[in-house]
Amino acid sequence: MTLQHYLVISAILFTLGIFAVLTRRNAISILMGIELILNSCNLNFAAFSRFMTPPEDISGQVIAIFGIVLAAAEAAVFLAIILAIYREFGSIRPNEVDTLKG
Amino acid sequence: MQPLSNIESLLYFSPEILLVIFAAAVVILDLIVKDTESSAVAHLSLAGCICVFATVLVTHFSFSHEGPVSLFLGMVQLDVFSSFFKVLLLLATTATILFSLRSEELDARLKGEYYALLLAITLGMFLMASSTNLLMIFISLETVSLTSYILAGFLTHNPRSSEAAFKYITYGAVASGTMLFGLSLLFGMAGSGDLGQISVRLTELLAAGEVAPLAVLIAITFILAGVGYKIASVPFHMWSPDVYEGAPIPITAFLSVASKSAGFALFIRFFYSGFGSSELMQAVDWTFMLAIVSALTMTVGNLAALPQQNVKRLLAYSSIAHGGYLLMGGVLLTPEGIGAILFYLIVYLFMNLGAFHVVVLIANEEGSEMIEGYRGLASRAPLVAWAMAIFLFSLTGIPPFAGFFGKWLLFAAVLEQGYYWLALVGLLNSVVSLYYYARIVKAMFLEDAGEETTQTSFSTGTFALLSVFVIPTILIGFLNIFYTFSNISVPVIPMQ
Amino acid sequence: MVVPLISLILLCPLAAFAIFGLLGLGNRSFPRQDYLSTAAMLIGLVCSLLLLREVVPDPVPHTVKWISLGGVTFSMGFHLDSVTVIMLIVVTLVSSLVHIFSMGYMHGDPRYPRFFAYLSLFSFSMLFLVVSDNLLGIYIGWELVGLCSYLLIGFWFEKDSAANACKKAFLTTRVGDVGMFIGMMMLFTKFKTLSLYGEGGIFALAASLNTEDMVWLSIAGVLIFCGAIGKSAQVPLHTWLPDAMEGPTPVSALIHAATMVAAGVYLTARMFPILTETSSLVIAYIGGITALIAATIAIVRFDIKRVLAYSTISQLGYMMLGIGAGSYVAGLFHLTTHAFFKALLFLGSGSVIHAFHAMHAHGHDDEHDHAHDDHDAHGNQDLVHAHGSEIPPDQDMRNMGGLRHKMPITFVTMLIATLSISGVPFVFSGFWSKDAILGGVLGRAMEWNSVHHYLLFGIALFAAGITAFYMFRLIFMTFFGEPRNQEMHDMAHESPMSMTVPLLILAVLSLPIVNVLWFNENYVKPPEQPHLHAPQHAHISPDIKTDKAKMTLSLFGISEAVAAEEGGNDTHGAHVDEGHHGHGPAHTIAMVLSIFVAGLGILLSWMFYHRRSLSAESVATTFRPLYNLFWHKYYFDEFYDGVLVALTVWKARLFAQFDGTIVDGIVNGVGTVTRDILAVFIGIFDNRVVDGLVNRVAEVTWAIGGRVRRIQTGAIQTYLFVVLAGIVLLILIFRVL
Amino acid sequence: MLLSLMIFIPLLGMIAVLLLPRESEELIKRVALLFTLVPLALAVALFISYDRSTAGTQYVVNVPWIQAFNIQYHIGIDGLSVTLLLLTALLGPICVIASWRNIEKGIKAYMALFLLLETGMLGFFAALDLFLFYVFFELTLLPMYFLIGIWGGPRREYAAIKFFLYTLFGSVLMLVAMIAVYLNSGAPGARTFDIPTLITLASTEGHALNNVNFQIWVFLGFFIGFAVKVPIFPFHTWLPDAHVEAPTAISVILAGILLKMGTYGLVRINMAMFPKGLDFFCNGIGFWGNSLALLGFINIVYGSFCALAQTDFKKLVAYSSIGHMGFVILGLSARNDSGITGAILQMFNHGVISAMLFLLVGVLYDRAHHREINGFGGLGTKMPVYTGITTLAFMASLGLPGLSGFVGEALSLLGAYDKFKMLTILSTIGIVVGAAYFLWTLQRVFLGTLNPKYEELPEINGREILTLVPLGILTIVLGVWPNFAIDMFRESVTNLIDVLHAI
Repeated sequence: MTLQHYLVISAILFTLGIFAVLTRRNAISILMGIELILNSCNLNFAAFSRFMTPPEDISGQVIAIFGIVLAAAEAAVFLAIILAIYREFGSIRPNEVDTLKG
Repeated sequence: MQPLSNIESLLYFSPEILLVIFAAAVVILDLIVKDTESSAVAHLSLAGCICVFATVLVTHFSFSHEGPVSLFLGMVQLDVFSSFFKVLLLLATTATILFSLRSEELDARLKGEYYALLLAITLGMFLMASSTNLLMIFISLETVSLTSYILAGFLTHNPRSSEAAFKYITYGAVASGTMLFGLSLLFGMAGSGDLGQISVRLTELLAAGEVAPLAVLIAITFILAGVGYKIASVPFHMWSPDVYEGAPIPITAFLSVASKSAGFALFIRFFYSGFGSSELMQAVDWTFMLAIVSALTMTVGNLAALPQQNVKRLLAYSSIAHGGYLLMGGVLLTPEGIGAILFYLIVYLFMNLGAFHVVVLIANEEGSEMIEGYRGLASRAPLVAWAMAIFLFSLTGIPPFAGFFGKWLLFAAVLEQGYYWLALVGLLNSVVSLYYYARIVKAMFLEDAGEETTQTSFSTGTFALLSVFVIPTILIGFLNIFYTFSNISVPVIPMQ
Repeated sequence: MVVPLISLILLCPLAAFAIFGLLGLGNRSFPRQDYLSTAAMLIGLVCSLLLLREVVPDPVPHTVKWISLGGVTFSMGFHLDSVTVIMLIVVTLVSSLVHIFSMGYMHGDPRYPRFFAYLSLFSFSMLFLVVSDNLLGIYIGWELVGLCSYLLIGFWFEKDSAANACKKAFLTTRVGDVGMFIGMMMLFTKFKTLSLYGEGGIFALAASLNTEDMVWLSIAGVLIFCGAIGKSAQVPLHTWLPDAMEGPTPVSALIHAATMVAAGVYLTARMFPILTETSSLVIAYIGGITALIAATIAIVRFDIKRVLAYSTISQLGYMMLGIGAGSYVAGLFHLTTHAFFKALLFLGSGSVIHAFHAMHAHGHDDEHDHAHDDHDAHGNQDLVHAHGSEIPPDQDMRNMGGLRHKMPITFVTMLIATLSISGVPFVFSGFWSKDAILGGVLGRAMEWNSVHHYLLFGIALFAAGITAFYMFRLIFMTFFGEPRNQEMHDMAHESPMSMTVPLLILAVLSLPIVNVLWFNENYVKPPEQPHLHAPQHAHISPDIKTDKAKMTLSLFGISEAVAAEEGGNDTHGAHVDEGHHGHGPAHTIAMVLSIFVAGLGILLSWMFYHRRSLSAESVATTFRPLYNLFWHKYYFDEFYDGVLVALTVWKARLFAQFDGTIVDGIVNGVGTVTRDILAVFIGIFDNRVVDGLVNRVAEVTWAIGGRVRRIQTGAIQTYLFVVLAGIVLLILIFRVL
Repeated sequence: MLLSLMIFIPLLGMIAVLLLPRESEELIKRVALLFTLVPLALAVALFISYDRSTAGTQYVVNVPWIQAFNIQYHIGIDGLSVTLLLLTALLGPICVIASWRNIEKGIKAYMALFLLLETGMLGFFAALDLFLFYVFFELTLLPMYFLIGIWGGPRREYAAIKFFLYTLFGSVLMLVAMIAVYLNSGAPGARTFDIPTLITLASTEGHALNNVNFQIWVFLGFFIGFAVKVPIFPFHTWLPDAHVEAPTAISVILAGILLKMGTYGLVRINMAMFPKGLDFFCNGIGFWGNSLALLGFINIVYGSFCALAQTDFKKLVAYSSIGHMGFVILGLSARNDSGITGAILQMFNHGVISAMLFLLVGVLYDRAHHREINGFGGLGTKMPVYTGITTLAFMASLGLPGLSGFVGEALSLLGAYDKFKMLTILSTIGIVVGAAYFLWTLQRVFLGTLNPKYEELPEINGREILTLVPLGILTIVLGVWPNFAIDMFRESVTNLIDVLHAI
């Protein structure tokens, strides 16, 4: 497995994430898309840190770990807000949440 | 300069630590105080801000003679640049807390969380202003974002607020995700997280041709998405009108000033010390990209503001436009440019917060954020009306108000670098902007209140606070010390 | 001694007016303004008589720096030569008499004091014009007299006819003045000065011009003359003068007969040294044509004042002709004589009108009756004036007749004046002056053998005949025959002393006693005309000066005249020297002819209007087209109002339209184009945002609003798409660069 | 010091007025009057003690202000500015008196704004530092906007914003030009806004400011900025609206002073600082060489004809101003002493005369409550004094010799004919048309039979006469003895011409 493999995979993940975010008609799926994006980044960091930096330098992995933590926090906030949305709008379809516009 | 170890750093880090302590104290106090009406929490956080303010000054003046100090093994840096922004941000926070005290839309039961979050977000912004490492940059950015998502949606049982929060987080998450991807690429190319080393390595690699400029460009653009979303620059601005309209007014004010300033702090430090070296510029002329972005930002912001009827939303667009003006300074890579940005940020802080303060007052009085609500204000509350007029004309950039001097510095800096077209776009934009600002003035002064012309009376505290914003808006331009900010840029301008 | 005297002459009337003006601020007025003004005028008269002896052969102008710039300076000053003095005397004299006359005529008018104040202001301006030694000064006086004429014609401004007339007078003359101003600009640009006399003066500098500048100089001369055309009511700018008769009759006597209108002649005479043969010829022709046209029109008028007005125009034409034909002295001579007898005629007619007023109502308020019989007060208040307004009954000669018994003094004095203007030999001044002109023209014709001048002589002669005819027509219709309007006739009465005395004085002045002034050869010297050369083909007529002719002349003191002309002409320089001996026989011939035509004219008019052996009506019918032409005053007014004025107004309206629509429109147009080119984003930035924000605020705002809504759909995923699109675009921007 | 006092005393007055209670209106008016009278007194002192024998600036105050850009608070007066300064100081109290009765609401704010406006105008004419100059230039904008917008006529909002936008548009271009001049004025650190210094730099061979193309572009930038104010066709469309809507006193200021700010700027900056740029626009060669004179000509003829077509008394006067400013432009484009002197005189005289005209229109409007020219008629019998004064003003305005209007016009024409023969001759059309519309108005309003509607029209009162008399006296004095004014600026003009011909 070379760096390229990791990069390709992460690129695919990223694109999938973006795709999900743009197309899904459900807030939860959008959240999943976001998670995909973040994870693709984490993968990048880990891979780069493994291949591009001296073995003793693990800053890349550290960043990846922080990334995971932050992703978790973000997911929590996101879900909380989705709850609020559901309470107010009775739906979690993003295209129905569009009272603010123009 | 050797980065200090974690233990040594703590002393230099005292402002941030103090912020954390006060945030915690606020939560605890909120648990103790049962009476939902008391504003003890707010006052505690105010006290916190003041203490932190003092500490910031102390740390700055006691350590600045050592030049920039790198803390926590190069994670953050304490220098005049960060101190400047810390002061700026604290002012914004203080003002926001005062607004929140007067604002009647906030849920009294959730004060504790509210103020705690405010202090937390301030902490995040402190870090944004001073971080020098990809990791730290990302963490600080996320801290600010997450807290601001919550604050934007703070009005429970208000659909607009929730919608604002939802859009904000979705947008923010994608943007920061994109940015993180860019950061990872950067990390991969440079093999290090430290901005200084990244700059050096990238330069070498580009010189050696081991890295394709396109890769660097993509990385930069992805990162720009994250930063641009913080400073609401086209095309990453679209969240801001909706969020500003939906969020509680004090938060809108805070976001439009503080988070924009923090965004610029990050942007300047990151782009200047990361990609500022001349060799890198030759490979990837990202400043040109920024110039276009800035021109677009101000134009779109102003034109979109024209038809707005909701003053909050109007000010949201206007703050987008001002983001555009500020970016002009960022294009230049010169101390003058940065000096202009910093100056303008200070001015912008006062005039924009002032305007929002008036919005708060009117919202309390009229229960309306629409321009109609301002009709005949001059006859009902002349002082408030005049203050608002001053803020708006200052935002337009008309002498003798500070806004003019801010614009003047920016345009001078831009013209000096020969970006005539950019300056012209900016100036024409300020003409356009006059129109929508004048619409509010027109409503306040030139239109009659209609049937009821009852004298609305405000507390002396209100006027005191108002004057706190008015006086600087008038005076700053005439004071010499404010024109010396270009020195502050020293730590972030790369050695050519 | 000169300066204080002149200053006194100028300051007295000015002071008289100033007092009125100052008191006027408080809406009060000095109780005896009339005495004040009259006294001022009399002082002026005395001073000018004193000045007679101050005249020196080559006077030095007394100047002060008026406007001094870095480079050039404009000076103001007096130039006192014989002509000036004579003009001063004429003006002050006539003015004083008119003042006195007005005390009776204007008695009881509600704005009585104001009238005298205006008269004083006028006198000041006129005198200032006369004495000033530079074009700028002349121009200033020139415009000021214009103003006074405006104020005085419009003195009874309740009459719309008067209101129109005064405006018309001011505007018409102003057209001429602009020409004059352009001429001044030409002279100034060339000579860097506007003062006429002295070393650095225009005349001195112009004398040194060489032949290739002649065209330029001619143009300048004619342009300056334009001013005279306007003021002296020469064709084609003569139409204002008849309408000016709307003013009170004393005003017509003073301003529109004796002084202001003569100012044009005076100016032309002042410009004499820079006249080239071209410009002289132009002047002569305009003069001649004017003389003829006006005379013919006068034949068919019935309004007694209008007849006099046209006769004034034609007489002014004579003077111009004289000066244009090079007989400087004759022209000015006619000016003075005309001043007196024409003033007399007007005052006489005034006396008649005054007599008829009695029947209308008592006192003078009835002057305002015209206001009442005016059709709609605001109807014809248009820049296109209404004129030929119906003749007021008390001025209509068809209502008069047989007045000679009722008002003998008036009759006698007017008769004298009429004889004088008709050129009846030899005891009337008018004869001498007119003959001097005719002789001069004929002389120039013979001496140069130029067709032009022969033609002009013919015209002048013919006009002289007509003059005699219509003047006697006036006399016969007014004073002889049976009263046509009995009850008016019964009411008529001789005017009070204050009015008859001036008539008598003027009557005396219409006798050839003023000639003395002119024919003292070392008194009036015609200035040289360095640029006036006899044309090559001019064959110098042989010396046919006969003692007989000489003797005939000397009989009646005209010998001085010839001597004067010669004395003057001696200074002309060799090229014309011999030629001038032609004057002897020229004068004789002219005299004989003029006496003949005058007699003929009088005879005809006697047969038409007194003995009625010929019927004017039948002649009118036989020559219908010609009659119409005269009756409609050659359609000048119709032309001006129908074409010029209408055109101006139309253009003005057009411009206003243009201003409203096009100018803003252009800006907006630019805006539209911009929008179409840069579609979505910048499209919102329609130029109307910059300018027409100013105009179509609402609509544009909404247009933009719609566009913005299209961008900012509330759907979050659109936003995200924009983000991604933005990133891609930004990267692309780079790759294409 | 005297000068600074003069400039900032009205500002003190504003503060004083603001401190007064809004109920005590009489007191407010008195205080405002006092604080406008003091500058007038100072102006008189200035006029007396001003040294007419030198072209240099006098009463100079020069203290550093913003060192970072070495912007100075540098004020001083030379012949050009002193005349306009006097005019401003004179019109100040007159306008306060003129507003004594006919401002109903918010007299406090009105007076405060007016005093601020006066400070702006005085400062503008005294400023010798480009930046200060610009700041004062803009400072007049805000009060004007409110004064028109709040106390104006029915369409005041529209007029106010139109005025504001036009001027701002012009002044941003001016700002660019200004910064360009600053940046080219020397090496970083050695740059300056000091107008005298810049003028010398611009005339030194080889200096960046001396470059022809640079001067042409910068000239344009400033020119548009000032052209809007003057106003020069086609930037004039704001003027009629602003005038018609503004209250009397403000129209007076607008016509009397603000228009002059434009022409003053043209002389002070465009001509003195960019002689080469100026040369390009009026050297008489080709289209561009005649463009400036052409604009002057267009202003004259166009303004006059538009005036001829108006039926609104105030609009007519407004358009006549456009016409008269044309003479200023024409005179300036001649670049010789009679032309420039004429132009400056015309500035001053038009200030006086148009002030009179607007005051007179105001008098009529206060009585009849409309300005429709055709709606009047025969007022001459009812209000003779008013008629007399109006006639004086009209005659002065249509350039009757003996009154001040003539001298300026005549001199500028005489000067201009030297350079632009055809254009000048065509411009004389303006003289005739000018006479036409004024006399026509005179006839429609005052002559003819009295319109029965106005049987009871009261005569002009003492207060109104008080505002008019000083101006009337000036009109006559300057018409009779122009040197009275010319002495003030003869040297300056000579100096300016030397600069212009140095290129």
